[in-house]
Amino acid sequence: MMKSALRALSADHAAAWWMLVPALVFTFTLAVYPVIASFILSLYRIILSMPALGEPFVGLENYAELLRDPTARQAFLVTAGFVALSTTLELILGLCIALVIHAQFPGRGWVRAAALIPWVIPTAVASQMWRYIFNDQYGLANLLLFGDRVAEYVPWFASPGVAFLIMVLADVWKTSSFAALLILAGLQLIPDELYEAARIDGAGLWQRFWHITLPLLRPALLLALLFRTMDSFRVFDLAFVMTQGGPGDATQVLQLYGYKAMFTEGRMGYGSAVSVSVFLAIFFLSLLYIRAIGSRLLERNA
Amino acid sequence: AADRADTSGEPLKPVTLRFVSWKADHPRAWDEAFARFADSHPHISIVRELAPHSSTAYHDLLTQKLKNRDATVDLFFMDIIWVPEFASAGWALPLDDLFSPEEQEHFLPAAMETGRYGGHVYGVPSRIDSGMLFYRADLLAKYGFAPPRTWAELITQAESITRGERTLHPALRGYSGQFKQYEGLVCSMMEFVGGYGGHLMTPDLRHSLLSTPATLAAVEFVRDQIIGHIASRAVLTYQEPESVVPFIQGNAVFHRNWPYTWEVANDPRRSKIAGKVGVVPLPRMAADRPPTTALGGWLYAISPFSRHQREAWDFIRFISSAPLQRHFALAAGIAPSRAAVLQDEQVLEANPHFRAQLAMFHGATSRPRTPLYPAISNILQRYFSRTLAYRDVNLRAEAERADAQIDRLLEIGRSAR
Amino acid sequence: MADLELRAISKRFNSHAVLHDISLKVADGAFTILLGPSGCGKSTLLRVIAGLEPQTAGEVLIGGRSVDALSPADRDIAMVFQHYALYPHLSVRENLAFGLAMRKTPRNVIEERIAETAHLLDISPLLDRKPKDLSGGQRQRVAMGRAMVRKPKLFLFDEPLSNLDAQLRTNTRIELKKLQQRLGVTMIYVTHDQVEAMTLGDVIVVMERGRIRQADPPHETYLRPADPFVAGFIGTPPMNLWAGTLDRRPGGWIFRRGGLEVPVPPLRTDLSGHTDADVILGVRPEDIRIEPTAEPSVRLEAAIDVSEDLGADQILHCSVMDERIIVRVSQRPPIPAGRRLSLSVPQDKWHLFHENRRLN
Amino acid sequence: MADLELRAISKRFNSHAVLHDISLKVADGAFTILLGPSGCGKSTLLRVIAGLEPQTAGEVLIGGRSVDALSPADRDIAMVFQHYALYPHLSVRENLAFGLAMRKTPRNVIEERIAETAHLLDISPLLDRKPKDLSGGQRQRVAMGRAMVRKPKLFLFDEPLSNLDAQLRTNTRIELKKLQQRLGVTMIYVTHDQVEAMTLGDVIVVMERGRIRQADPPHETYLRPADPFVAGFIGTPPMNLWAGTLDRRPGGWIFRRGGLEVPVPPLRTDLSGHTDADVILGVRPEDIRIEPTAEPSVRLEAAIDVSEDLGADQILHCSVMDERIIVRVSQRPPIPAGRRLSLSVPQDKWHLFHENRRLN
Amino acid sequence: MAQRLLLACGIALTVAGSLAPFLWFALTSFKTQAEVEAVPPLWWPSGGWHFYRVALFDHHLLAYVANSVIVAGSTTMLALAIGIPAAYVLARVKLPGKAWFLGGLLTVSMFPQMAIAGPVWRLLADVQGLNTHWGLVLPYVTFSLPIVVWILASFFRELPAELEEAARVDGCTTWQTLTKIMLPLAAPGIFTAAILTFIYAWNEFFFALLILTQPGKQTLPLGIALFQGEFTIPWGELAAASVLATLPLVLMVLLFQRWIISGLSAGAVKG
Ligand SMILES: Nc1ncnc2c1ncn2[C@@H]1O[C@H](COP(=O)(O)OP(=O)(O)OP(=O)(O)O)[C@@H](O)[C@H]1O
Ligand SMILES: Nc1ncnc2c1ncn2[C@@H]1O[C@H](COP(=O)(O)OP(=O)(O)OP(=O)(O)O)[C@@H](O)[C@H]1O
Ligand SMILES: [Mg+2]
Ligand SMILES: [Mg+2]
Repeated sequence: MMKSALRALSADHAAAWWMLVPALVFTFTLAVYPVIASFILSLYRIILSMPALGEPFVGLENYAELLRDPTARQAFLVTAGFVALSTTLELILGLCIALVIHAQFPGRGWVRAAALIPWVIPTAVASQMWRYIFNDQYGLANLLLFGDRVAEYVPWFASPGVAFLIMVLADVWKTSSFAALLILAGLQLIPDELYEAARIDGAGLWQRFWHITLPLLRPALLLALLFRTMDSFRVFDLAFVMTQGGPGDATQVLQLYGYKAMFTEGRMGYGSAVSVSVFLAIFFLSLLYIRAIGSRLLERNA
Repeated sequence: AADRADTSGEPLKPVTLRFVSWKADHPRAWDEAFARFADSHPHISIVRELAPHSSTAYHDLLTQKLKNRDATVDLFFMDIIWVPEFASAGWALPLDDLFSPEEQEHFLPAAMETGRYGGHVYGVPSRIDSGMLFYRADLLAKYGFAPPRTWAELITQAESITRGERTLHPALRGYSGQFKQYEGLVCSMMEFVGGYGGHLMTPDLRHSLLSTPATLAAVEFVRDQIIGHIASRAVLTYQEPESVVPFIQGNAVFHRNWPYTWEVANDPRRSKIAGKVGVVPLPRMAADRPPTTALGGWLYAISPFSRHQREAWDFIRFISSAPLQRHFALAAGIAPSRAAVLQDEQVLEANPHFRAQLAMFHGATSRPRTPLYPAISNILQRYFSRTLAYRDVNLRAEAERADAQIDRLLEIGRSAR
Repeated sequence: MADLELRAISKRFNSHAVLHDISLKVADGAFTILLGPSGCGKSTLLRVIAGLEPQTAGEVLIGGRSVDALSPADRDIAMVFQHYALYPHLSVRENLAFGLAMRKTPRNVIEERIAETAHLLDISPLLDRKPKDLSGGQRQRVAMGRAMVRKPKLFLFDEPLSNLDAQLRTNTRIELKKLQQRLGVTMIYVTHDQVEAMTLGDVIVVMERGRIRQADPPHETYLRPADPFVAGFIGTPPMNLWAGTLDRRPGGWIFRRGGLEVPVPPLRTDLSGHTDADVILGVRPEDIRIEPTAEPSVRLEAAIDVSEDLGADQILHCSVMDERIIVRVSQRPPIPAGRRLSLSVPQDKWHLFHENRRLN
Repeated sequence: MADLELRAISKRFNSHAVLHDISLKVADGAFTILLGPSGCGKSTLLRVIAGLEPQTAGEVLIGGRSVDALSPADRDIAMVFQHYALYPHLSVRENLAFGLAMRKTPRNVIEERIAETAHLLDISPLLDRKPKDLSGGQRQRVAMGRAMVRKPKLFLFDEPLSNLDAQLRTNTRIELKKLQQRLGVTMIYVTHDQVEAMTLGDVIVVMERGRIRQADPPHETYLRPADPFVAGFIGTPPMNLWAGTLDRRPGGWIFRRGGLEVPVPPLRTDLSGHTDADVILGVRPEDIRIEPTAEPSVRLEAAIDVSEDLGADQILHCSVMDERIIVRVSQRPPIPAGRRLSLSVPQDKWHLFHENRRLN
Repeated sequence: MAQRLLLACGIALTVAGSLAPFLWFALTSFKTQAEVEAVPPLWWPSGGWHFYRVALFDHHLLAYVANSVIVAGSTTMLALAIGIPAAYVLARVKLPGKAWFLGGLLTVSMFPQMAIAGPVWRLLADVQGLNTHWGLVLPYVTFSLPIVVWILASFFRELPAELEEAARVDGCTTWQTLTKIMLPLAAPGIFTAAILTFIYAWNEFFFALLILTQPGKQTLPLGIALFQGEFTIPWGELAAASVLATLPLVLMVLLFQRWIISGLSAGAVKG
């Protein structure tokens, strides 16, 4: 009896599995397998322009190379700096935007739409746009700062620090609204009753923000933080279009470095080692993410 | 076209060739060339695939196709600097069987040399190309200067002209060139290194020479005398398209660029200085040193994975023939790689600067010719860009570090069985 | 402690009028219930009193002074919310301290007050827990504590018991009543639960669609509902209400509906002009007897359509000359459906309404 | 139509056991109520019967045949859900047709059945509306219609009335009862509303924590609860229950708790060995009289602590020698708190339990 | 009062900060060549539609647009076709190991493109997928699946379980329940997921750069990143092309702002 009941049920389970199969196939062939393949590639020395070298197995030598390579170190520092700076700014700005578009006012829909627009603009477009705005001769930035005092115009991208900051600015401009969306969702979960209770308790605007909004927004902020961290680790388009990594490697981010190693220099093994390292960095961050927030999500889904 | 196919007797199978090139500088001249080819070879149609202008982006795209043994690429423009890499990787067809020695003799030997590697010929030179110095003939005349022969002269001239024009023309700078972190930076810097008599690498390609005095001096010179002095710091962000703008806008006295700039600078629709432009070989570091310039240029090459290598060769023969080179010289100002065409009276009359160019071309130095060049170039770009952009880096330490990186790469390259 | 006065309060949300001309006096120390169907404006009125929502017109006075210009914090009130609105990220102690801290009360006073309140409400052992680790009843008490710790003039409650289960609700209700009696504070209490209203309130304010229908002590509201709405709203099962006309007969007034004629009790109002007037006659199911009574009463012959046995009581759904009437009896063994009965309704148990006013 | 039999059904979710060894027979055409506190497993049991949830052990038989291997669709049952679960994107007609269409019933048969059902439930005018355009009561009827249109053997209801307001709930309850009597179908009905349970069911199955505590007709359940849980669960206010010990006295058995001694009624069970046994004594609040009665009864002297006036009834919270006792009376004017009363409880109204079993 | 002032400032800054940079770029697209290269720059354009004509006809922008539409459109369709059943199962059916699957999927969305670029490229080369639109669609689908599944799963989870049980009692299989009952009800969620996928595919750069080397096949972001003039950087044309590339998305945001916001918040926080 029990067996047949189980069978009726497992027929359903079988159907369910079949419905997962396409997604599984995609995920495995185009995400999981490639990562594994990348790892395997990273254990070989493969230089496409020199087939005469063969493809010797070199173990972890590519990784040792990576650790020795000052450029790789620089790329890692640039990326880490970029991640830290851009996510911090995005979170702060995103919180401000979220607070604004959470408020009730006529025309809120339009303001929300306006806030979303940077997020939908293709990064390639945004990169060109910022490159133009910070152009040394006919850029808006110079116009705003110096008007027609042409001789004072600043070649922004020529200074390594400034070029890096422009890349951060472009990213902050483009993705703060995404952070704002996540934070907005968090804001919407805070019941109005709490604010009313606080008002009756005598808390002013700032106190309500500090004592109610901020602590209760923590999960949403954490979520936004980790989403953004992981996404900004993958920065590529901005550097590729705006600076190609220069000047002096100031905007040389990991993905661009890996891309160059693999596709410009044809060093497949070494490039794979770079990409596996980026992957591992992000993977550990995402573990952190799952621990911090995901466990709660997973419980709900279990 | 159909009747011609008939008259040729035996009908030829129609073939489509895919030709990877950059977006043409002079579309009309090229369209005309293709039209002529279509007339004489009705069975071959050419599909042009336009790749990015930037040499690096073009390289990445093309090598991706070739790595993939993409049979849809039949022939392509090959930067002279890729020859060792493509030859070693097997991405360019050796042309020895097709390109007879007699025919090779019609080309300038130095140009032919750019297409050779390891005893084989891989490309047919389409033009001669090397860095040149363009200048504002009107301004030099106004201040009574002759075109500079040395960098010291150039700097003095630039300084006095910009000083003199300051009130009238505050945006005027002395010099514009290419110093962004990209392939062109290696060319630009190599010209200065050569000027000091230095080299990027030992001739046997075993060691990098960035920390030799000549090379260090070149970097110091550019850092201290050019960028931020006669040139705006903006040159650190310039590739060719950006660097030409201040010049044709009338905001730079001197400009280093490739020969095609002559056309742009003299096009009144684009340029505010049309007709006021002069061109000379790049200055020397000292009067007693030879002039140096970076060797550039593009070769026609055939993909070993093409199924229509014969037809591709037919096209190359046609497009690099004397009449066509004449056509390009006259219609587009492209300096011919055939000695005879370059000396053609009519050609020289239309392009007086070809003389200077030929002179330059013979003294031009090639960038290191190794299959590992893309990787080495990236290291060189980083090194030069860092040392130019950060004024306070320890130059020698950076140079030694880059040397070590390059040597390590070269060592790996030698580990071939 | 203070009395509260509302003077002609109106409230509209955009064009949607929610409160109409509400006037009410609440004596110092009184326990006042706002009762009414969902959406009638109870919460809105409470929020106007609290200052969380500005009124469109009218005036709110607490302790005799107008508070319209004061923020909620300055009105010296406390509010207990339906879902308690405890700060989830703060411990019970911090929840209690919050309002005092915001008012810059000295640390030691805060400690003292918390201890006192916690003792009173028996939540001392819970002080270091977070709200999520409390049961429903405990949360409710913490919410009360948060209100009490500030010793405000006026307590406002918005359905504070509606999230508790039946048992707990009964207990808390009784405790709340005791507490109020002991502290002698003024409380305004919103509910739509009749039992709470009847048992807790000194005064029940029955509201409907933004208007006050009756404001009287509970027993008065039950015994002498002011209009048919209140009559039908208070009591389970609800009062039997029949629409009909009034007729003058030699012996007095008669209510008539179809074939049914009922002599009505002496009226307070002079009905001289009301012959043929449309009136509503009502009688509570529990006021109908199935045994003959000694009192002067009206007799009705009825047939039982459905008989529902609730254990302690029985609900008889009967018809009297095509009119439906519900009767509540406590009878064992239960009377089965189908039986005919002779119902008697004591004269003084009839309720008669005309144009929304009580006639008797 | 068919009878239903459950044989030793158990259900666990992972390691959490929700149903323990449930056995039950439901006669053909019977209206059976599953009643119990929230979380006791009522819905789970219903879903096991429907086949929506496989049981961990045991067997379900419908019409004498095991249906364990059958999918919900093949068990020939219909289910009415708490929130009705009408397909919101389909019209009422399509909602009714859906189940039949899934079974490939011919078009004309479907039409016929829909017309018939709609007529029966008086929803014909609604057939082309979407669920969102229906009132709560109408939705409820459509949900019933969707169940009936397939003419299944067995109807399963999961708290179908809990989303209606009080008035509508009473009406629908009565209609439902009539409908079941007319169609003579077998129904299993989950509720935690006592009134529904008492009035609708032929049999009430009282559940607690995954076990059946009693399965009897309603009046039996009310009059003779099988154990203290059922005794306390059925009836509002709940039965007064005192834990104490049993003692033999010359005149018979005595219940003793603290200073309180109550002579208990004749027992059905032989109590020879039970001297000093721990027992529970119960009496319903409505069974306690405040006037002397003629029947043989126990008298208790009580003081009123709190007196709650509900209008029709009064709930007196009293103490009898430190023990609390709740009394329900219908008395006008209400008796105020503080008064002393002499309570009398008829001998046969006592309930006595020992180790979860009824003694009398 | 202070609060209202603060809000007004916030609104002004949000709108200005979001729109101003792009508006400047848009203004540029209406300038003449001389105005574009003017130093100092000019505020007001007088060039009309010239750059748009050049961008559209000389730079074959329409071909890029067509490619982007094809790629983004097919990505959206395929991601939904695959994501919907998966999301449904993950939201509704009790399966052992489901939590792991969801967690894994989420991790995939975090993969750096670089980490899989090489092998994906080789894989596509092996199946002749380079320089084809479908070759690009495959990785796009992979990368948009997580967000699609995540959003839809949270949508499905919000739908009452009773409905499905009603459908099962009425005789539906899992598949029929999905198609006949759940899909029509989840339409808003599907719509949100579709918009987000479309935006992602429309904007993606890395894989497009990697996979599409043939200009006739390239998508808009690539066209814009590799935009080139004859000798100088054609800022006017570039601006015009950028405006054209962005316009569809801007329209989408204006029209569907509500869905995007609710969908993202549902997917993200309620998860
Ligand atoms: N902020 C608001 N904007 C617009 N209308 C509102 C607002 N708050 C309440 N209303 C409307 O005012 C009316 C009264 O609402 P209120 O909350 O006071 O009712 P209530 O009596 O408390 O009902 P309940 O018993 O359901 O809580 C309702 O019709 C409601 O829709
Ligand atoms: N799918 C499930 N997984 C795990 N536990 C469950 C599941 N469904 C029900 N339970 C648990 O089984 C117990 C009984 O649940 P059930 O829904 O049957 O109660 P119920 O008697 O219907 O309660 P209510 O009156 O609140 O509807 C509860 O403790 C519940 O938490
Ligand atoms: Mg309310
Ligand atoms: Mg249930």
